[in-house]
Amino acid sequence: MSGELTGLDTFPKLLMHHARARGDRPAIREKDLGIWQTWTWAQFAEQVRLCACGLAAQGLRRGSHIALISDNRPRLYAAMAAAQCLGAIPVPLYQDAVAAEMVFPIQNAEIGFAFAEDQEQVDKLLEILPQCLSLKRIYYDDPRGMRHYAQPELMAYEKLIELGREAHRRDPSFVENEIASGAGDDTAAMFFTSGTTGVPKGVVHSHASLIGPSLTAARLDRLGEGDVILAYLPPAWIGQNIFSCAQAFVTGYCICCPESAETVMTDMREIGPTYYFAPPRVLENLLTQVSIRMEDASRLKRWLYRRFMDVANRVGGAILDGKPVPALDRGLYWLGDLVVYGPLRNVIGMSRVKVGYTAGEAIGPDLFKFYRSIGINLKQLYGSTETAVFVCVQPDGQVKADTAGPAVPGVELRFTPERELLIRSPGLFREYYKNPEATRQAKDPEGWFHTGDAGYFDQDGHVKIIDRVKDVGRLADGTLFAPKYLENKLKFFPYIREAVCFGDARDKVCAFINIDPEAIGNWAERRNMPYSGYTDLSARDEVYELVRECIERVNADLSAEPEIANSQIHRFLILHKELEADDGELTRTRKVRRGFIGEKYGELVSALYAGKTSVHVEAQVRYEDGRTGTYSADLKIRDAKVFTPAASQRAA
Amino acid sequence: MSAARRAGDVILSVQDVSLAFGGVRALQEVSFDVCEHEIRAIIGPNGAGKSSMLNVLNGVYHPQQGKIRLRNKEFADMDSHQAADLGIARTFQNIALFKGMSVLDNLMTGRNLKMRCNFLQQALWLGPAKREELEHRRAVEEIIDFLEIQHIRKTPVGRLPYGLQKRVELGRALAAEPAVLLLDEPMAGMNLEEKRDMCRFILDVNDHYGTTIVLIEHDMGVVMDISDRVVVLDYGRKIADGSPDEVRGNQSVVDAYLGVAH
Amino acid sequence: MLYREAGQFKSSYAEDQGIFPLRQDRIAFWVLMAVAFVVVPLIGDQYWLSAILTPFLIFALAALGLNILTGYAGQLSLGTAAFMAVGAFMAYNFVLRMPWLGIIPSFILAGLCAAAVGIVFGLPSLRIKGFYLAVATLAAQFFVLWALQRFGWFTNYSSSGVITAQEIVILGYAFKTPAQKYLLTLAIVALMALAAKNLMRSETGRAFMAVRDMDVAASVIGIPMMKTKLLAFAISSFYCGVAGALHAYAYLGTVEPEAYSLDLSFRILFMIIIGGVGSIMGSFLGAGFITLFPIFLNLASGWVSHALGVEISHATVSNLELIIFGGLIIFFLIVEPHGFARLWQIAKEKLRLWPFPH
Amino acid sequence: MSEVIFFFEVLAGGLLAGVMYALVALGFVLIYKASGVFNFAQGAMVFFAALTFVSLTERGWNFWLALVVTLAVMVLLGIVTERVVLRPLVNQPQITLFMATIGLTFVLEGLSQLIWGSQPHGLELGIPDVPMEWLSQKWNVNISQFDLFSAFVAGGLVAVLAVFFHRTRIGRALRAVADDHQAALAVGIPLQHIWAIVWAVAGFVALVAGLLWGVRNGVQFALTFVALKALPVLILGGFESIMGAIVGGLIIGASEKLAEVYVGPFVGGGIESWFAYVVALVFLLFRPEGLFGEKIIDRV
Amino acid sequence: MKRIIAAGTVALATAFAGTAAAQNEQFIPANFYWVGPYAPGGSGFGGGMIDYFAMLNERDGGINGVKLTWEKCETEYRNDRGVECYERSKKKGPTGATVIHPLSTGITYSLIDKSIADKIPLISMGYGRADSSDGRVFPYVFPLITNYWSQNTAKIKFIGMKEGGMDKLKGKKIVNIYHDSAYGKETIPVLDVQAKKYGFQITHIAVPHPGNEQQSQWLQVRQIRPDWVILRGWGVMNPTALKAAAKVGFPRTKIVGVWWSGAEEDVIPAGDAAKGYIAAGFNLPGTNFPVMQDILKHVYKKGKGDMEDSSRIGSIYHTRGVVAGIVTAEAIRTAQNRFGKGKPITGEQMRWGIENLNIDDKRLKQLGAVGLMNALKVSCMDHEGGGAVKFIQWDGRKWNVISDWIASDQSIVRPMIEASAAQYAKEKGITPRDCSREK
Repeated sequence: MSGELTGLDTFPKLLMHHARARGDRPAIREKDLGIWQTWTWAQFAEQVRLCACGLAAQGLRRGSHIALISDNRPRLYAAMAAAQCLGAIPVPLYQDAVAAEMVFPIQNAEIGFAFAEDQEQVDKLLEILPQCLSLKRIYYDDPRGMRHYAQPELMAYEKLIELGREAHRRDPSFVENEIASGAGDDTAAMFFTSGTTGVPKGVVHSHASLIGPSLTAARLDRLGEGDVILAYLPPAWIGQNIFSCAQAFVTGYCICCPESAETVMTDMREIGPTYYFAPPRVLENLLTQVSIRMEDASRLKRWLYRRFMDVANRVGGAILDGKPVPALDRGLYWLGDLVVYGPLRNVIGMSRVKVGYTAGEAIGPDLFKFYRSIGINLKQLYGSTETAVFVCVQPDGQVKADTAGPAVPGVELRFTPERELLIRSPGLFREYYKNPEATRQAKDPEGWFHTGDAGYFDQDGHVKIIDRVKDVGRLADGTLFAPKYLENKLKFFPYIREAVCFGDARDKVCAFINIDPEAIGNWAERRNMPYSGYTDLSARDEVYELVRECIERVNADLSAEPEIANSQIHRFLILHKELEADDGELTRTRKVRRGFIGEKYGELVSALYAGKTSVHVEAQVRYEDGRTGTYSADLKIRDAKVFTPAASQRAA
Repeated sequence: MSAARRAGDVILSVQDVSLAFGGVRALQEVSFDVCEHEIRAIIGPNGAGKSSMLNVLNGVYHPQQGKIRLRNKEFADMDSHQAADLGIARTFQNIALFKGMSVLDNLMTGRNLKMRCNFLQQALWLGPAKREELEHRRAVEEIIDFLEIQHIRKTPVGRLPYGLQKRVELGRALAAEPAVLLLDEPMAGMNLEEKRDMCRFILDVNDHYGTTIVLIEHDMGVVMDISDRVVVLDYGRKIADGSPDEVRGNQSVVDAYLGVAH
Repeated sequence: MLYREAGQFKSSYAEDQGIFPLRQDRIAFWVLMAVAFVVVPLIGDQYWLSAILTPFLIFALAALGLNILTGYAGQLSLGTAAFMAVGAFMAYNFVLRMPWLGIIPSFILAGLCAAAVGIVFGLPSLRIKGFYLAVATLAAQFFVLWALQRFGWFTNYSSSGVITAQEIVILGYAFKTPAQKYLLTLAIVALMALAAKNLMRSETGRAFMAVRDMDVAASVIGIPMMKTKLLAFAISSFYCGVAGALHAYAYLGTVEPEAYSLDLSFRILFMIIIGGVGSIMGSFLGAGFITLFPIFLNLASGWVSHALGVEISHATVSNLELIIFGGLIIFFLIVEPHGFARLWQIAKEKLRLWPFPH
Repeated sequence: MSEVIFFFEVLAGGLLAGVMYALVALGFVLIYKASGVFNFAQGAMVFFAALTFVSLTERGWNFWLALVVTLAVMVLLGIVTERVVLRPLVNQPQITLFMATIGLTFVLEGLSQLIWGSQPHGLELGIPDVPMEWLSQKWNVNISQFDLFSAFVAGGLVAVLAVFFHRTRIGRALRAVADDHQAALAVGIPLQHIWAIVWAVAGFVALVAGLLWGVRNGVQFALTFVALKALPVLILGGFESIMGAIVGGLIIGASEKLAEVYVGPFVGGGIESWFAYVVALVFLLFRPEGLFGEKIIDRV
Repeated sequence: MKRIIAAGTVALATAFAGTAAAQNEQFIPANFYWVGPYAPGGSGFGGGMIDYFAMLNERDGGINGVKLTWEKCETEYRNDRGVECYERSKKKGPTGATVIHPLSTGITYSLIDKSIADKIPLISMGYGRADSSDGRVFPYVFPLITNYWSQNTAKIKFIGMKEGGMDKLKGKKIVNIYHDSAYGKETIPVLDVQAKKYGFQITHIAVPHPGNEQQSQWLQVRQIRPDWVILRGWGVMNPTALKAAAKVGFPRTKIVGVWWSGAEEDVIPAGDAAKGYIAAGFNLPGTNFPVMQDILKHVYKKGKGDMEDSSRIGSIYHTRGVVAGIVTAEAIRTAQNRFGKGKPITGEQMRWGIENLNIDDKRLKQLGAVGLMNALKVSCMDHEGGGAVKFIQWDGRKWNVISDWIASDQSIVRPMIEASAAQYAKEKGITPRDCSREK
């Protein structure tokens, strides 16, 4: 492969290469108008060519930025590649961000061009137009509802292509020349980090820093033109960009765009990707779905499911890893594969998955094992926006639930005494855009990138990440307190949607719980429990009881791990509202903002530690129909049983 | 919004139409016209003759007296099939979908008029028949996309909730690419949100396809919001005709509406 | 469970509109075809070929014809056997009087004659519906049989009104053995079933179903009522006519008009109700059930009495068979009023979603 | 013999035959009216009733005792049918119910032959089916005593049914059911009971028809075929009208006899098999809802 | 409630169990009907035949030591079920089906081709195609004893006798009331020929199936005022006809029925209306014949009889079945004499056996069937072999014989048979056999 790709140091060059080498293979599919509309590589290249001509005609120049605000659509990818052809820099933005959140990136990068998916995105841009004086041109993909928009900035994508077609006719070699004048070190794209704290930072990546790791990882998993991936995560996120763009450009596999966010599950089942990527949250939701639906199944199916999941838990992972397994178990597993695992993989659309990755957050080991046990080759990797994702990858046969795997070839790793992980790799970003201060903080003069993640190497040389360095704390007795680790363990239960653990510098660990309304609702319905909504459910004693059982099981697990056995959860409460990104409680990637929550619900935290059995809350709540009101009630606080640490037991 | 709409020439005109069933006079010398691209509403209290008017317009009922002119051609005795041929499509108050068929098939049926292959070609699935089928499928998919009913494409309509059925019925009428679209209480029995959606679709249809729309509706508010011009009927007679604002202020309209229990 | 369809996506409308959009179905279908065309003639004995499978196929074709009319176009008919009779007797006459024509064209012409008769008796459908129409089609049933018996021309003036089907010779090749006749029947039935499927998934089929589901609305969207209903009668009768011709030529050989009695009409109606109204496959399932089940019962009663060591008089057995058959029909209607095809459809849905319940 | 007299003889014979058809049709109408079921098993019920009755009398039972027991059996049959067949199929399309009654036909046919055997039986009610002598001698007109008796019985039956429907609470409930199932519930009688009653009444009508037809043809399996004779009567008279059944029966009876006698010989005879249907069909073209049926209006 | 029948079901059970049948058995299918409108005919005929076979097995140990076996299959008098039963039974037993009695004109038609292909003879005794009497064209079909055409000539002879001579027939009016089906129409041509020959006037009146309403037909009869009525009915049509005749006052003593209209089951339902009715028959009812006594002694005494209703033993259908048993068994015997005694014969050998069947009066006496049936001699040319019928009259309780055996008029029938067979041969492209070369 490398021979084939020699000299192809930019994405546009790779694109043109595929158009020549595998012009008839599908490049991008999109479920639209009922079928999977397909662009072959040749068609894709042609589309990009026309788009580039159009953009150039409209004045997009080398080095300038173009914002892309869209869900995964073929035209988004075309526009992105077109910009790269011209040496312009695509800046994908989160399509679900509110208008105000877009102001900073546009101002920061002095963005003059924008590609918007539809009326909704256009409206957002028009709203912030007065603040973003640089923004001159907005192209929209879907003309629906746009008929009466008369703003001079607006232009339909089709019109742009028409312009491009004319320009191309005038100067057929224009695009090829532009592509040829690009080089690997040129900036390929800029990603604004979501930023758990502070303002977003534009992470600048060159073609080389994106292509390098992509290629290495693709080789590791032997990806080729026959592979298929479903592009369903926000394009503004580097993970999505790497998997559904960079790696596709490197290997020539096919990117499939779902019809809409609601149809991802069905589309996934139709397409049956061979290469799969999902953050733990998605996998978690999926498992919750599976559990809920299995609970509705007939007695026989439930029995089969339980029996065979036991078998899978016992031997599934080992069989996937190619380890020796007794013949009887192998037979049972085969049977299970016939009636449970196979169909299950099929209904969740993962029948054909050769290799799947999860990253972005630590994944609960049980969750991780579940997928592997039913025969899906799910692996973990470690990386970040700044490192172009691939830092550590679990090679086949060396998959462990609790590590991120060894370093990818070409990547250097080391830990500071504070256990912070430092990285040096070809995939490292160039800089934070217009933010030398931040760049200096993150990247030391020797080229080491400070990840801010705490962890260590295990005995096999795999990297084990516990938490963010700044989040890792210690209990009053000095025990290591890794809140995310605890939270992840809790979240593995389908009934628990979010958990926030407190304990740094305190004598014990206490937790806020967000129940999963769907799973608990289902559970309540089966028990003929009437309820009116999340708030109602969350206050039920039965639900508290259910959650307590979950927590106690986690405590039992923790008691077996000497280093953190003392961080068992002593007390908890169930929050009266769901944590939401709109309220600032979660990040846009739906990570818990623990500090913010701790402050916002300070009263509740102190009640937990004060040993009270209930606490009064009064809060603004938004009802499902959009109205708001005040909620006032007493939240219950419950104790959970803690277990004597196993180590001390053994010692005794 | 309606200011932006491009009302054109008169496309449909009704002159002195009278209709009676036995002794009951459903319509008495009603006259009005409909311009191209406009949304024209017919309102009135229960039993005012709205449905009869609509049924006259697409040939289900034959008026005893009066003329209907479509694009300046006069039609005295057209039946509903001919009306469809001329480009008049409609929806029904009590959804008249083909319950045993999928959404897709219902919409495809809406395009039956446009199909040219004979049944022998279809039976053999010969080139032209297959091609025709696929072409029309594409056109129908556009409508499915337009009405945002992708997820129920292959569901039998009998299984759909009421609101969606209404939308599918609109789709079926649209599939015929009508010049004039008659909507019979498109929002009857809907909740607020469904009504809002339906309004949006009606406006979008009018906007996107430029379809002339004649609609009957019970809900005054909705009618006033979306229509360009309104005809008010009461006891089979026209009592007012004009823009929503004009009609709203008309005393006889107010009386007519107050006169009935509402 | 068996349906693992992840990765079966459609990138064109042609694929999406295919008869078997799922790969598993396609495979199953072709396996079935291979078995039917190759394996069965090789291993099937005469009894199976000539007494079970050939009539099954012929009745399935007739049921298909009725299903087009009743299941798709919604016009209830009790005159199916009469249209079969027209097909049988006209095929005989075409072969007899125009021997140069060849068997297949004769069958087609016979089918067209049946279609013409169907159109005539379909005329009342423009005015009447439901059971009134059903009983009106009985007029066709009785009139046609009467006419065939009364006018000697139809039977070549045979004194008893019986016709003897000529040998089936196509392009010089004679179909004599049960296997040959079975294959011929199978080929014709398969082709006609395919044609029916094509028809029902295109404009004509939709027009039929529209008329069935809501005739007023159908008329309003421009479906001509008269043309559609009469076309349904014509196509349906054509199928029945060809089935009748096959019934005479490939199955019974010598037939009298009474072979196409009302009883047969009812049995064919049974087939589509039990099999599934408005389903091509249902026609086959129903024909299978109605033709095979009594035979199975007959055989089974022997096994049972042998197994139990109780010897029951034959009249008792025959009557019990009748009761069980009737009882089972009621049972199936209660369990699944939409027939086997629906049962199969539900099972398939379950299998596709397995292990999930919905 | 004078042609005119012969004509009247044919006409009278036809009308009297029509009464017999009407008797069978009545059973259909009763059930259709109350439950919307086109009961194809009516013919089998006729057979079953007659066979049960005749088998009992042949075993030496007293006429009235046999009649009462048979009636009880028919009532039981009605109740069982309602419970086992109709109730589980409630709200199914008519065609499904129709098919179920065909299934019921098989069950009844099998059951009756299983219990009583398949031998035909003669049945005499004591009224000879021969021409009345004084009529034939004086006018040379043959009118069967038995036919007159049948007409009398049929008339009586209609009268009894009329009283039953109009004067009794159950009867009124039945009529209410025919008009509106909801309204029937308001009468305070569960729908199921009403159906069972209707089937029982239909069983009674089947018994009467079975006895009269049994005298004419003997009690044998072919009695099940009398249902076919009732179908054109039903189309003509309307599925829901008792009057329609009677009038339709008379029209069909008279017209088919006249046709067979006066037209039949010119076309080879045997036209009775279809003539009644064609009459009904032609009639329907002008009045699709039948003679006394309610007008069907398609609402948009 | 029901008596248990042994022999038949044992054979049936062993056949289903798939155990290898004993090699010294002769298998004869019993494809009849026990349900439906024609059940009396099917069950009676089948019962008689089976009873006779059972008697042979019990009394003689079979035919020359070859046991007769059979298996019942319900045809419901329906063509397709008949074909299915035929196909099901044709391979059973050590030599396959020996011979088939379809007991339905329709089923007979449907089996003609198949029987030739399978080399299994059909015996359509008193039904089926009249022209199949021509053995040159129909090598495997045997309308034994008498076919419909022969019977009709005998009937006219009988009427002639009653009128006092054939010449008295001139100017007489005869009405042929027939079941409107292939079966019913079969005799129209022969009656027309005889009408021309004897100068009587014939009117054919069709009765639509099933024949449960005949008022108009009999009114026509009344209008015509015929001297005789020939009743060609089946099932319910017969009692109804007699009742209707009574209703229009037509004397039953002037009605002559075919043998399918002349069983107890046809007259009992008509009650008094049937008194005096005359029917033709090629077998007579009664239990006094030695063969019937043997059946009662060897079969019913042992509780092995096939008739459930003992009152039907010796009824017309039952003795007709016994006659069928006799001709079948005698044909087997004839075949064994040629192809090897004590060995089961094949269908092809059976065909020879039937074709060379000769039951003369001497043999009839040995069989104990004198008076039960007439002598019979079959040949290649003549697959009918007899043609004589007796006439019986119903007195309200039983049938009384009122004539001697009356032979058919082959001078009329034979040319018609040959002409009809020739037409059939032409249609089917059959080259008739040359009977002079058969041995």
